[in-house]
Amino acid sequence: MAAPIAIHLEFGGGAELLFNGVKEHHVTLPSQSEPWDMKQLLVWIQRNLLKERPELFLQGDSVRPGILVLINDADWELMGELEYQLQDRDNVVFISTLHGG
Amino acid sequence: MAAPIAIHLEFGGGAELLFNGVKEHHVTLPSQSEPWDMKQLLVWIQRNLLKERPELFLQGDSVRPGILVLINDADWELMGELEYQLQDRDNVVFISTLHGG
Amino acid sequence: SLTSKPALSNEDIMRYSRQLLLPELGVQGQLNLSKTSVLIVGCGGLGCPLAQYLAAAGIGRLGLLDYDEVELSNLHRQVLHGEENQGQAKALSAAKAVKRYTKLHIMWNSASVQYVQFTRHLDFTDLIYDIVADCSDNVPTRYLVNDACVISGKPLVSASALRMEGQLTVYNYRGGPCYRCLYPVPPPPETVTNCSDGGVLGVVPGIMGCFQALEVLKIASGQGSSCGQQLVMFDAQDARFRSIKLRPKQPGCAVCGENPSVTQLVDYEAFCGSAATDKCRKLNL
Amino acid sequence: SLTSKPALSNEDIMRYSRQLLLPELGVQGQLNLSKTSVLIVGCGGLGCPLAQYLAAAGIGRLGLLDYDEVELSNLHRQVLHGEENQGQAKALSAAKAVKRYTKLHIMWNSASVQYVQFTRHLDFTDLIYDIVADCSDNVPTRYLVNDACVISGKPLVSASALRMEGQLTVYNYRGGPCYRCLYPVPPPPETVTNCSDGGVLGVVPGIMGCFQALEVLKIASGQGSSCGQQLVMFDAQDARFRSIKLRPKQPGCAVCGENPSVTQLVDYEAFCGSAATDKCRKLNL
Ligand SMILES: [Zn+2]
Ligand SMILES: [Zn+2]
Repeated sequence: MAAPIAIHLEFGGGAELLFNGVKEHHVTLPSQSEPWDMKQLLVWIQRNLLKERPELFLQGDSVRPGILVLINDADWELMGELEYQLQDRDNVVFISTLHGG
Repeated sequence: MAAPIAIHLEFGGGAELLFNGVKEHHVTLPSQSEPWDMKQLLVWIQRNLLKERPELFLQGDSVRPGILVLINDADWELMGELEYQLQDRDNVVFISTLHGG
Repeated sequence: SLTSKPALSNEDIMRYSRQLLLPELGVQGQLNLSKTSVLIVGCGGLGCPLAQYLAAAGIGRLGLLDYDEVELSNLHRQVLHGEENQGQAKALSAAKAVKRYTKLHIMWNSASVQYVQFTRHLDFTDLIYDIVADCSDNVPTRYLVNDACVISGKPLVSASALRMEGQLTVYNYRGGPCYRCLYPVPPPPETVTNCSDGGVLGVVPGIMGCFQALEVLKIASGQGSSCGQQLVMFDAQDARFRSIKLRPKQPGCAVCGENPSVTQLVDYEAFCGSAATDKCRKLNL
Repeated sequence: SLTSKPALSNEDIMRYSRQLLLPELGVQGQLNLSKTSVLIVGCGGLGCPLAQYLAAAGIGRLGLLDYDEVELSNLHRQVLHGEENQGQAKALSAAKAVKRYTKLHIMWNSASVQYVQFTRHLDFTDLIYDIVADCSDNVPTRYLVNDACVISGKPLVSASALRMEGQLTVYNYRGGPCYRCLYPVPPPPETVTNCSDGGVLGVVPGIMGCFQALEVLKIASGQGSSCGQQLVMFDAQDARFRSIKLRPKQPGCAVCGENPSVTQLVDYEAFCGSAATDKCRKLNL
């Protein structure tokens, strides 16, 4: 069994509007048999935080195009994307790309 | 005996010009009988880094008026100023106030 | 504070539509802006973009204060002034340029942009303004503006820039420290570098002046600033911003402390041992 | 690239004296600026301050490109346009306003500010420019500008702003990623919010446009930008900047990768399923 882990979630660039406008969320992921990875985190977010219109946040088993994911201040592409195994106290940011000028 | 400690020094706002224009210095303070405090750090900086015109940096046993000291991203006034005891890996910033507009 | 506009006109609604859409601003925030007056001390590299964005956003009244005239060496950063304004008072040149953004306001407030002659003794009548922005370029003026703000109870949105660095703090705001709490003793004149000596990349005060405009607009609209008791430092070379928690208001501060020794404006050139200009650094005493 | 000015005139030395003093710029940096041409795509909230500060700093040639006309709702943030310019092409209005800052340059290069009519198909003849700044307001234009920069080998200084947030990255710079490396698939049109829908506080693009000017000037002068493979995010509400390390150039990228499928400009409105304007969000196919 992996112990519960506390992580810090942030939403920005408008993605926070899907979460009642709340930019920062301190959450605890419950104990489970395997370590938590990003793929499971997305499912957890959909079930526990994302109240409506999941298609504006998710597409298939990943985030929709136009949302950048940052793990501990680095692009998740550098960290293994969906396979990244979350650690206690990780900081995960979902930022919607802006296009206005 | 206190063990040697590694600290990160930064100079900005023009204070770096007294240190050959180098903004960041990784230094190791040697082992000594008592723990290192800010007062001793200023003496160490004067002896080891500050090559000329110490009056542009120091006044009496403190920094000259117009230089702000930050310890781990907080004003040193919140940390005990000259009496603050340095810890391994502390970050100490000396920033000269700007007046131009 | 200015008389309240009862409501936004249709033209106001069109003009400000993009910011009226913001939940952080909205109609009430826009009305708050139209009721607020701001004094800009210094119409140089910081004051120009600040005045531009405050006027464009619909601030009710701007006071523009400067002691200096427009010179060719100002134009690389002081974007309200042009070649044709050389030799003119900067405050006047800036006021003429900024009027372009405030035509609608002038319809209900003919004095919406004021040109204030600098007298080296900031008058208390200047402090009919609700918010003061320090965009000055020398130490005596920074102490003068601070003391005037503390004595008259106004928030002070202060920025500075030199070479490729900038600094910003909101002083005397919501119980936070004032400039003297941080700097009780003026720096020795020989340690002060100004833009004439040290140079400045023009867009650095551009960024800092826009940042000042942001904090003024947040205060004026009712959102509030997040830069009280904070120092924001900008390093343009590394494109890096950093925020630092500052000390609280100091009980022993000479002007905002428990037993202030400064209760009216003093001679700041004598106090600092330097002149209230960025041209000639040392005062001959 | 433009013909080199052999040396700075006495008037140039006076005008740029405050930045000539900077060791990071100096005479060689200033000469480099005067040899550099910059294309600004979009003369709105970002493009206005960018054009202003590049012109004032002495950039050799500016190309100003926009498809749109000046409207009343632009004026709260698009500080080169005034009420009197309503209905005018934005690129033309901006070019007239910016000429004020470049009188000296016009003496040696009569084409120092160019008004480029937007055709929705950025022409390769436009890419005589050395550096491109994306100040546009819609997704198809952002892909178009990116691909044009990759194909012609130009660095792209890109910024965006919405509500109270801004983002900045330098793409296709020193081996770093391009826009498509980060965003291989365009966002679903219904997820894209623009300034007409979402609003924007005018000084936020002001800050971001000035920041773009800084990075353009660092590249043009020879210092180099620190924002390649970096995303700078700005939250105006918290007055907080943050820098994020981005992925490297992607070998599989459709335009900058090892086997690019995009080797010339394509139909970006069809690719994105939306129109190259911030007005009407969805393209009727
Ligand atoms: Zn005080
Ligand atoms: Zn690419």
